[in-house]
Amino acid sequence: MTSLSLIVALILLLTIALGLIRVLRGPTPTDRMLAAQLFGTTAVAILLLLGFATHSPVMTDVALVFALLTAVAAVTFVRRAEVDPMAPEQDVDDVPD
Amino acid sequence: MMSLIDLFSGALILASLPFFVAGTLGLLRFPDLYCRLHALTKADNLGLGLVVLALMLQAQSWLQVLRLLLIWLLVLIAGATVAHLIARKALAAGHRPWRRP
Amino acid sequence: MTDAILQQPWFLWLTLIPLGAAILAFVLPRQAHLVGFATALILPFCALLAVRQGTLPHQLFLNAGGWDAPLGIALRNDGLALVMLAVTAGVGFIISCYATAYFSARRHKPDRPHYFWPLWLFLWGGCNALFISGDLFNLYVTLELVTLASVALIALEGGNKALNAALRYLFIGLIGSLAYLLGVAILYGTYATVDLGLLGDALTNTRLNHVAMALMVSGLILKSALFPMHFWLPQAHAMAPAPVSALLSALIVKTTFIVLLRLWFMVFPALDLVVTGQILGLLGSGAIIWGSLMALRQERLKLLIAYSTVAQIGYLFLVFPLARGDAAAAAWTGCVLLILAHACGKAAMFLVAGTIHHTAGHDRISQLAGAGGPVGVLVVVFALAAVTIIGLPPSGGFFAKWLLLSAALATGQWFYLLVILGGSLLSAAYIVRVLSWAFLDVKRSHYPVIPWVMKWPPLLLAVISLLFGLIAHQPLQLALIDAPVAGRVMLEISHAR
Amino acid sequence: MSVSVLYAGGGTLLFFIGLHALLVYPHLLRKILAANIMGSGVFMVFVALGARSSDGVTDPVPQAMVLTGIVVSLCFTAVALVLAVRIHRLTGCTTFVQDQEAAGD
Amino acid sequence: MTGAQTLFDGLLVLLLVILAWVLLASKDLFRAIVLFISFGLLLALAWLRLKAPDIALAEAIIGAGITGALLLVGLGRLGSAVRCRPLPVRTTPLQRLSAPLLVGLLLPSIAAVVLVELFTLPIVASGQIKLVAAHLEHAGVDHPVTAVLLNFRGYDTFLEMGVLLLAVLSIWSLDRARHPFARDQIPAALLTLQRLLLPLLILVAGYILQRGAQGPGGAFQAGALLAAGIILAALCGHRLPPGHQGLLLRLALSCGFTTFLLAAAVTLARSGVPLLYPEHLAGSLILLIEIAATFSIAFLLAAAMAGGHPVPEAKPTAIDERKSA
Repeated sequence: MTSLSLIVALILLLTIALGLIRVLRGPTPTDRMLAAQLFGTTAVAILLLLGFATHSPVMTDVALVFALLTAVAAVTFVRRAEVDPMAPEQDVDDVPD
Repeated sequence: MMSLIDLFSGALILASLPFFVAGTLGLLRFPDLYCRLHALTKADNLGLGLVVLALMLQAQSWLQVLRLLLIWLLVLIAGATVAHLIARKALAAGHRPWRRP
Repeated sequence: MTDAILQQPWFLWLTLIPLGAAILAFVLPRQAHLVGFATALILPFCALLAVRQGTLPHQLFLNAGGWDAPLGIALRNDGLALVMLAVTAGVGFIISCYATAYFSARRHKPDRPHYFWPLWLFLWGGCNALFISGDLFNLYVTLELVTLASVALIALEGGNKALNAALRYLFIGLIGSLAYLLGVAILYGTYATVDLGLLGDALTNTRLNHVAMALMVSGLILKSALFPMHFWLPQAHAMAPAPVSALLSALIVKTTFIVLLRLWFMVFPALDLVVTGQILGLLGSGAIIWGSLMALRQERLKLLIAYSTVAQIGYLFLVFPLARGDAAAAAWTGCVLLILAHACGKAAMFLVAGTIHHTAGHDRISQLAGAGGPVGVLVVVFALAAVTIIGLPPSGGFFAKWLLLSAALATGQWFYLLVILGGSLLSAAYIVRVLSWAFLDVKRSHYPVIPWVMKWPPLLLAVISLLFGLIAHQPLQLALIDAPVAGRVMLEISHAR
Repeated sequence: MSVSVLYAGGGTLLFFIGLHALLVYPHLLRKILAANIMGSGVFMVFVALGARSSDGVTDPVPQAMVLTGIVVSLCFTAVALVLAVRIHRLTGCTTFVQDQEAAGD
Repeated sequence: MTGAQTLFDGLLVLLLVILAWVLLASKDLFRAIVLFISFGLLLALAWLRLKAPDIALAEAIIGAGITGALLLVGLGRLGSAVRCRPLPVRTTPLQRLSAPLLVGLLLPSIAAVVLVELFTLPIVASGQIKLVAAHLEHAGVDHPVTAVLLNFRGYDTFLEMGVLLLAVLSIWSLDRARHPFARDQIPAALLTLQRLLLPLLILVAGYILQRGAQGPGGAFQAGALLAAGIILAALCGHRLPPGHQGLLLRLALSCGFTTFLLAAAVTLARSGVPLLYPEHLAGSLILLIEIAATFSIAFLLAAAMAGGHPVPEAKPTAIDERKSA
């Protein structure tokens, strides 16, 4: 059981590594942020599994905080990028396709 | 020595794996933002749900069950809302959804 | 009652009072200058009490929280700490007096001045906390406190150059303190303590310890602007408002050097440091020559003074190769005395430069010609302060350099003898250059009347620095309390005098 | 636990990668990012060296120090960002202004 | 089992190092920041693997969350491009030579030396674990990290609170607050989310603060969570009422440091030792300090986000100021 959850956690870490490709490729900021959002959820799952595997219930707290914070970060992103008088330059190489 | 519950939660954990992998692959392979959004929110929330379910079976106390449930609900609601906001924003910014050529 | 007051650990109150005043000045911005001035008035008395306690037999350690060293944090009130606390209180008080006038004369810049006071009080508290800290990690926190406050003070002017200098200083500070912290991490990983004394006892001459030492020392010399890592200093010091420039050059530069001194003499004596010491000595020599040459080339008075600081920092670093064997005490006391003398002299010079800038509207050296008139007194003050920078008797600078020279002689390191003498000649050259322009009688322009509070503090500082040599034996004796250098010190001092 | 040496090595690498980027890249925001990476590296070395005990507990002292360090580095990040934004607003630059004399007052 | 663990650790460290390199080298800074947030998430995993859940919590909230948000806002104001007036760069041949030499040759070799020497350390060392455990019963709290943070090395934490306040003071001295977020219509979905998240954040913050005495958690994590709540509220259009932007705000910002300072001053005056808590009072004193610190930290971090001193409404916009400057 514990080794199974460890191995699954490892595979989830690998999917994060794969998902990084989307962050690298973009093309829009939203795509990158979306990938980060997925990392958040995956990290929550990894935390829960690791916590179970190593018998440390603390990790559930950390996972809870993670879940809360990814939500706040995503909201920051959505609200921030909506209106921003000085933003244009940043999107120069971010035009989709 | 594995009990039935262990077996069951092990199966659940394993079952969660395809969802995460599918979510990641969708993120990588799907053609545009809206499709990716779609793949992502469905896949990872279900995946996490299965993991949570598996660990709830193993939980020592009701408090732990409650916390796990809370985490899942939080991710579910936040994920759905944020996906909605992102899609809304992208539409407002004039990104047309992808269509099969 | 008096007993109870005398038994208070005043060296620690010197940290808490300015920090508390900083909060007060932050919460009540309108009264900030009053809070600041009142604190500046109180602190010299606290320092006097602390020094008095220091001269009596007393406990050298105070463990914060009451926990003994490996677990808790040891605070030291040894001679070095007391000297630094006292000089900070004295110079800080005079600069504070000047600052009240300086900032009230510049009311036209809205909402800037009242941030000076809480920032300066934070800086004061941070410096004092740093001087008494006997714990590597606590030193890191205090260093960061000092750096952050200095960054904000440099940026106070708000102009482009000031902001650039401030941000550059912030990055330098970050790199320096992180390198230092990496060294601390390695030492803690090896010896499971960050207490200076315990580490000093435990350390052995291993390669890993050398790595840690190299990381910490290079981080600190970056922060203390030793040549060739001085590039950030002149802009940072010259762009700030005059009282801030004075604070930075007189006191803040020395904070990192004090940490370095403590490390070198308290933590690393077991390491074989001959080569490292020579490297530091050579860099110091480079700083003396290069800083003086650059000072000769400057057009602006404040930049000239800032480059002079680069050179004077170089002198301080000569202590590392010179403090050897019997000469250790002479080099140590010379170094401490130089810190004091330079603090007074350099603060006076920057304050004068500030007043000149205020009255003349610029500080271009070539346009100071004919500054006789009302600015004349300022030029005289500048000359007085310069005596200690050049190192002429009876100034403190003279005795400091004399002690360093005698250490160089005693250890047979003739090279440093030449450097010290050459540096003095060069500094005389750049000072004379300023004075010659000032006394050149070309045309008199009309200068506004200078408020007396902007004239007297620099004069006071200059006179103190000039006469410092006459009372030098008292701070020297203080500096030797619990000093980590070999004995035979009194002999050296009487020899020097 | 010997794995901690792995983390200590990783932390050292992070420190130097951050230092390299801080020195090389001109954009101020990237410098701030680099400083954060540097800090994380140092903290990792600190804790990893404290995680070597045989009974599976990590030394609480470096943990507490690193918590302090994280907050301090957050403070520096916030101040550096405001400084960078001010510089940008005054000059339109997102880098240091190299030649201070030419930039004028 | 240990094989999978080692593999996990190896992959994690490798990912962290690669991620750091890629994010610092990436041309688009938005990408760099998203990678930095991911880096923070992975780093939090690393802290957990190093059995440092307190730091993992702090890293998740501060490292990834608050710093990430700060950087995003900063990027919005700065832009990603390297832009500057073309200015003549004065360099001497020595400087031109020294830069690549330093970066290309010196740094890698120093790194190599440090690495090689690090591996000479003994594999097993227990640091101060036993020492802390031995004194834990007199510390007033049961969690070792909290005991070190607020009792054994409380003086450090006291100064650290000072650094936090000083940071906000510096920020205030530099600029005025500019609202980084959109002022237009707030989507209804966001408001609903906020109604759910805000109470939850406060609840979890309280839970983490209270847990600090026995387990991982404490003032900093709780305060940072509350700060996230304040930021969320600001995102959803809430503002501090005008009357609370002056004295009250400054009191809120400074109350953590003030409480700590008062504790230090009172103990110093009474016993001659700063922060020496009487043993029977230690627990409650620490709790008091922690509550004040939590409250303070929440406002301090939120103030750091705002990026300047508060200004009354109806002020010139950023664009106006640029014109005048």
